[in-house]
Amino acid sequence: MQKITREQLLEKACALLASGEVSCVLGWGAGEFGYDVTPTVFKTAEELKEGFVFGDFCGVNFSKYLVSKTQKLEGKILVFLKPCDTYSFNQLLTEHRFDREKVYAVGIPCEGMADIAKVKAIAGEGIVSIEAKGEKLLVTTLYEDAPVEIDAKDVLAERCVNCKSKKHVAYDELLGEEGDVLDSARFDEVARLEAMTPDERFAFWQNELSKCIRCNACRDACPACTCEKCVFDNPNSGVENKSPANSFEEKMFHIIRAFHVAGRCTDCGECSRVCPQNIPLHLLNRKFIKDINEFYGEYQAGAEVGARAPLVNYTTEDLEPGEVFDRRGENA
Amino acid sequence: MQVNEYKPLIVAFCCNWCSYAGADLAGNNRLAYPADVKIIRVPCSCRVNPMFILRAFQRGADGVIICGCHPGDCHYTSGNYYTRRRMAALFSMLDFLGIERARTRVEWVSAAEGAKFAATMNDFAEKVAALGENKRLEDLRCKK
Amino acid sequence: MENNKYLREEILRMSGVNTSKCMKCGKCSATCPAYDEMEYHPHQFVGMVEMGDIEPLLKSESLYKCLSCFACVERCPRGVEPAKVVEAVRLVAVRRQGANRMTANDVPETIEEDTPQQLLVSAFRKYTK
Amino acid sequence: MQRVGVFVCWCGSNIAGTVDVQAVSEALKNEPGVVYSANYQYMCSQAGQEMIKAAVKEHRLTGIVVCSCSPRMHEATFRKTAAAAGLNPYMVEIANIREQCSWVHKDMMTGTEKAIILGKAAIAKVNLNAPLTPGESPVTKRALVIGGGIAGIQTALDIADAGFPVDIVEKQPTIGGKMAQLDKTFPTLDCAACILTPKMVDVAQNEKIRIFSYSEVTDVHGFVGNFDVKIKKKARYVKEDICTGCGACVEKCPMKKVPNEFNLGMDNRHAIYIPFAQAVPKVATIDPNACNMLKNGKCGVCAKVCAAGAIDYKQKDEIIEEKYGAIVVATGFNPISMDKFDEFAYSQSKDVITSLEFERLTNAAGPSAGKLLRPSDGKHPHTIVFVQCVGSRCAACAEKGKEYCSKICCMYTAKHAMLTRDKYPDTEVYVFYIDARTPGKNFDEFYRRAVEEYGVKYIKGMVGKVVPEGDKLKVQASDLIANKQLHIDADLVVLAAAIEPDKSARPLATMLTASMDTNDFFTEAHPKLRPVESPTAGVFLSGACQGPKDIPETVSQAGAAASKVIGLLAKDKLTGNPCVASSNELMCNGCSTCERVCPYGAITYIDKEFRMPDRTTKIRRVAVVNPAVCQGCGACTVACPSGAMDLNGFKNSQIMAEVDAICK
Amino acid sequence: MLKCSLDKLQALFAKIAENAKLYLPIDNSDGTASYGEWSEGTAWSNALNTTKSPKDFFFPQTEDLMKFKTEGKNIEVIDVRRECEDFVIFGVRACDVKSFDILDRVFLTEPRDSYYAMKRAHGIIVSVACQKPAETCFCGTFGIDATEPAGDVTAWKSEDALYLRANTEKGSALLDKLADLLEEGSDEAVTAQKEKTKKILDKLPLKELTTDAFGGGKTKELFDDPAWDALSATCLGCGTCTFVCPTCQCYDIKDFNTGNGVVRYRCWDSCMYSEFTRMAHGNNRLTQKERFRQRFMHKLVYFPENNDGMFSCVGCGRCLAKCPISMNIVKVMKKIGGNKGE
Repeated sequence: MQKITREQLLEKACALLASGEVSCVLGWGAGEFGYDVTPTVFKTAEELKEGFVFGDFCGVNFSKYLVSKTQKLEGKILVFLKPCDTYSFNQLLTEHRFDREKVYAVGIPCEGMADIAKVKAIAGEGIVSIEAKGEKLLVTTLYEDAPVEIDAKDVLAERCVNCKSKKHVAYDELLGEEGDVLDSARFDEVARLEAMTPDERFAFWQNELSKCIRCNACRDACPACTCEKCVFDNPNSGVENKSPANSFEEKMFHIIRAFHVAGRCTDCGECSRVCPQNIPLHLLNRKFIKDINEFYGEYQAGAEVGARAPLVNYTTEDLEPGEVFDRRGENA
Repeated sequence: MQVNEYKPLIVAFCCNWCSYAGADLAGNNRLAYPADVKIIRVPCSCRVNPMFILRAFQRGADGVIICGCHPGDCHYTSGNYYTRRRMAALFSMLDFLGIERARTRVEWVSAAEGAKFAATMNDFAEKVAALGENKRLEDLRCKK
Repeated sequence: MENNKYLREEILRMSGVNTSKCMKCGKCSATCPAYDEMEYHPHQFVGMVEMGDIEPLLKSESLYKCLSCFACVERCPRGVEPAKVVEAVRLVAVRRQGANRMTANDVPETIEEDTPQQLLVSAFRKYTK
Repeated sequence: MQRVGVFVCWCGSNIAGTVDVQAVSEALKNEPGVVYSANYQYMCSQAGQEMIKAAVKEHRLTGIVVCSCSPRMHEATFRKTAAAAGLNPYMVEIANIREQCSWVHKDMMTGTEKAIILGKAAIAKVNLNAPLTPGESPVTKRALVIGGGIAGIQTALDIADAGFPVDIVEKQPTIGGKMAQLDKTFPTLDCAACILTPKMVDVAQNEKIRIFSYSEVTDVHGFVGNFDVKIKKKARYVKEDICTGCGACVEKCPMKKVPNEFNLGMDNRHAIYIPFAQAVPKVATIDPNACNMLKNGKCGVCAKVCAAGAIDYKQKDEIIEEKYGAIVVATGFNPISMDKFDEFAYSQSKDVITSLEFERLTNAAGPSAGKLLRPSDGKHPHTIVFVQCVGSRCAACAEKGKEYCSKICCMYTAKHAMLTRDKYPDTEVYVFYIDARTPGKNFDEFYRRAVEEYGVKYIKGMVGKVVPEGDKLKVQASDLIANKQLHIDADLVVLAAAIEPDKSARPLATMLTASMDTNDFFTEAHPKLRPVESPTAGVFLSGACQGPKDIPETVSQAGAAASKVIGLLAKDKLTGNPCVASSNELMCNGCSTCERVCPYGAITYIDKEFRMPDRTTKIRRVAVVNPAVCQGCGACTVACPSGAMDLNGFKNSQIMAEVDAICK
Repeated sequence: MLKCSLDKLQALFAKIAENAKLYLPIDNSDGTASYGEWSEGTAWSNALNTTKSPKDFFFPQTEDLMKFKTEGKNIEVIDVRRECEDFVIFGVRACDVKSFDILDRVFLTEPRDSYYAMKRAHGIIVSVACQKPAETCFCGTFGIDATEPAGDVTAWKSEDALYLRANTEKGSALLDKLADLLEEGSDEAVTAQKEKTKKILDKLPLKELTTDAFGGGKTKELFDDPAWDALSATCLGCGTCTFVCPTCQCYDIKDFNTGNGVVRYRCWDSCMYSEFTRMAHGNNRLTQKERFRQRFMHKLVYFPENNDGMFSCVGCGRCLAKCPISMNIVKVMKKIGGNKGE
């Protein structure tokens, strides 16, 4: 498959701006070191030509921005959506979170985005710039004389290694070829944890969640967490809390957050990407997805607009909460 | 020195139409169950928010049980079906985090099942007692 | 009877059939093209396995009269799949005797001259598992 | 801060026997908000209630906690007491220290300790109580009945009888439904038309009843007592008020080869037609798909022959908007399609027919004028095979059949078999059955008569296949009792096809927000105690739309539904339960999650303009709960991720306060 | 200059830990590092910086202030302050050491924050000079010399030895206790080390970044800069930058009702949150743009205005590495004020 290039996107964006079809573009803005890409609102072709980038570090899921931007900005917004982003896009539409008419969605194929931590693990610290060359990344660092050549495949982010779909489920226009829904191994890690003893699982999560600093990045980046006011910010909700005073509050926050997005989470992986403490938060969401698939049949949030999520649905034959464990068998 | 017998604190959420009436019937028939089981009346089992369950554990409960009408008998036709899905998902998640399975339960108790209510509470209290104090979802600030 | 219980479970497990779903309508037998050749008919297989009365089936020639045409499976209104039960009982019989019912050498005598080769090949595939 | 009064009841020795009531009232005195605490022998007695009223006045109480028996027992009593003392009745909370404390614990210390904790929980809750006022809404005194079969007819008649106007909406050109197509009815064998058509005439003549035939409900809004309904009256190209039903147009219409749906396509009708002689309204209808004039503008014969001048080729669909207080669904059933049952050769042979077709064949007004003749060659059949449970109780394949029992087939098959043997004693009649299900008054006797007096051959077993061969139908079947495979050469095979809800029911249910089961039957509010009400307030169920039913059952359910409607329309105002959900629009995301779980359709959405903190305005979609429709289950409160949805009387904060108090 | 051979490092740690708790950066399994307590065998991380800054030691994320108990109508106030023991934070980088000066300005000027002061008095800081600065480092912009960190003791690590120099009395006291394991060392190795590091510092991509456009008195000039709109347009409003920042010091005070009494505690707050400094009349800063601007104006203008020109950023680069959308103070400094278009 031909990789999509910055120039193609730029051309598309400039054309749509010029024709008046859209009034601004939600795209990726250049950073200092090649990997620190910032989502940016571009209003003119000049701004685009100067600051717009596209490459292996454009992982940000723009869908969530549409909730606020369609309210604030005049005219139509051009947004570039990777396959995984389109699921979030649909889910937000299902929940009536933005006006579809105010968005011009361009689907772009995605071969997976890179994880800077993995790049650093190979190329070392002090990355000054990263350049894409075909399937390779050329990494220039402060400490190596020549750029280090890395295979882009080797530094794919976890969520991209386990990509669930290369198919766009929503767009006004698609650049490049359409992909397929993939058979991914995304539940393997959940299954590995399930196979542990409860004590091991407890130790695992106790350790992981104890790292949480409650910066709310996971919540604020999550396209499913678009509440006007989060229960954790609301003094009247009874669970408001600003910092994890102890291990109970760490768990409380993450259990409730995962529960609130259960059945709505499209598994885009933003939560884990943005976590400054590298907590594998996506595993909590995937646990719910895996359970829902196993208990109530396969369900992919965002696959279609208007779908009824499994937790707001039922059949008279559903399994009993007690049977959840009978079914899985007693491990340990 | 004699060690005080450990008694688990159990919060039971009972739906108004079936299980709360079932608990009343257990009373009418003088069917005993541990006094550490405390009942909170809710209109329907589907009123029970996961936040309430976590809150109970935070505040010192050792077990939480939710009782509702039998599937198909919900006063509101479908409330307990939602409960069933929500709690299946939630309990599975708590288990995933390594929290003991036996601390949470959903049981369907009709208004006619006073005996079942008492038996369920006895059994649940026993199972929770066997686990000992809730350590994995406790908030030390709330301990006396 | 202990043995039968074990046998019954084994047959149910092998076939993947839930015999208790049967409503005893007999549509399987009604549709069976080999009915007249059989001592025990499809619905009886289902019923007898459900009751654990399996020994007579194991001894019966009916096992080999079933053509595995799956008409009974197709027609059953309950999704019971009687042919799979017959197949499972047949497998138990074959395992018990430790060999197929016939050896390849027994076959030529029993066939008519104009039997198509295709039939022989598929019959072999079927009966020598 | 609340000023709470605590009243601990002894209930004679029922409570005081195992709970130290004095200690309880002492202990609760120091709880936050409590300004008065007392105990008394019988709180529910006149004297006890007076004591509460006096305390409310003296201590200016704003909230009351009664530690007594179950709230299911006396909550209403104490609410009335509070109201009498000038308090809002919802400022009362009950701590159940009898059923859930003194009666289940034997030890005084244990009982007392627990009673104190339960009391504390109730105090914690009442501290957060707010006065609640039940909403009131007016009732439109008019009912809508959707479906004009026997169920709809009976319901409409009964409602009209009580003096309330009723409209019937029927999608066919005439009312009458399936019953009009039947010949005789079991178990009395009286003729269907003889008992149905007088009722149809009653409907037509009843001043309180309007019939919208050839019409469909297209839109429903509103809630119990106040439904706004749109009805589409399809153009029938005949002016209903002018047409006399003389039939001259039908006679002269040159377009004669239109399959007659009333006779299930077994004969033909004209492009302009009156479905049957006793149709109500007896008005002609032009089939736009068949009429040459409407299709090509050529012909116009009917207009020429109509003396009344009722023909109007320019007629358009008309939308009628009307308000109703109650809606009765009576959409009925249809036999399922036999397309998937190839084994019975239904599509291969004209002589394999369904039971409803058999009804038409034996009906005097049917295609063969009541003579039982084979559809293929018009010969008299000598061997007839009836097959039961075709598609009923079929769990194998959802596309093919239905998992449920269609309930009526055993009886009508016995009727058919019996009538055949009665009229044509030379006919061999076989009935293949799985189980003969005949519970009902005089039902089993009826079936036994078919066997014993009329010599119908009932064979336990199923037909496996039917193969047309020459002019015969080769039937291969099981006789399970004789353990034989039977081969019968039959002249006619009659299939007792399963019945399913009418296809129009599903979209209607969506409009009504009435719930349905997986088979598209409407769900009742309670399977035992509220069998004719839908969970959606103001929507009632009549007839087979709720589940398979025979005529007696349908009529009795129709009457029951009517009485429920009358009960509703007799009220001038509806008082709601104030413990309903309400949405905090500042926090609401408008995500529709709550709407999806609401079993009553009580939640709607509006676009609302908000002033944002930065002084801009923003239009957002927010949920609005209709308190008249909400029943207060609370499903929405948990579904709502932002916590915008809360339940009055059982607020999140109240339940959590109880949890805190209990776990302290 | 004292010196300790690297193979005696664990012995050195053990010696320190005899008298005081010792905290140092430890490697995590995911390639990051964080401060943890030393116990036998715990290895000192080579990582340049920890994800969370060491401000936690003096200003923890949550800290109980006092407790109340109500009995009937009486309220009992319980002081939860306890005398704390000495502790050593080892391996603090120059930027983080500097951050303590900034925090001191906030917490130790009148009215003194007794909770902070208590811990600060007992904390002994052993800093270590940087050898492998990262691309995100820009401490030089704020006049910090990464090769010459402050602290009670400064350490340099060479191929084979750790060189130590006491800067304060607390530092000298610490080194005195370690005398058995230390020997005199020459400055040469340290000087060579510094030279080497300086060469890299000169190559840093953010080397040219200056604070010229900022500082006290610039409010009017910068407040309405049109660039704020675009910079803040996609800010998520999360607290990552503030929580990883070594100098952010805002906190909220909350009461938690335990059921047996009330705990009054403080916890980190973030000016990025919409609830921040909410008052009876509502919020002061109504949009994310205003909140975003506040954070950077505070670090670059308001703080220096009130603190003799001291900026409240130390150029540690944590926010550059951790912001979910890679928006950070460097991008702000380049767009706002005089640095535009650089």
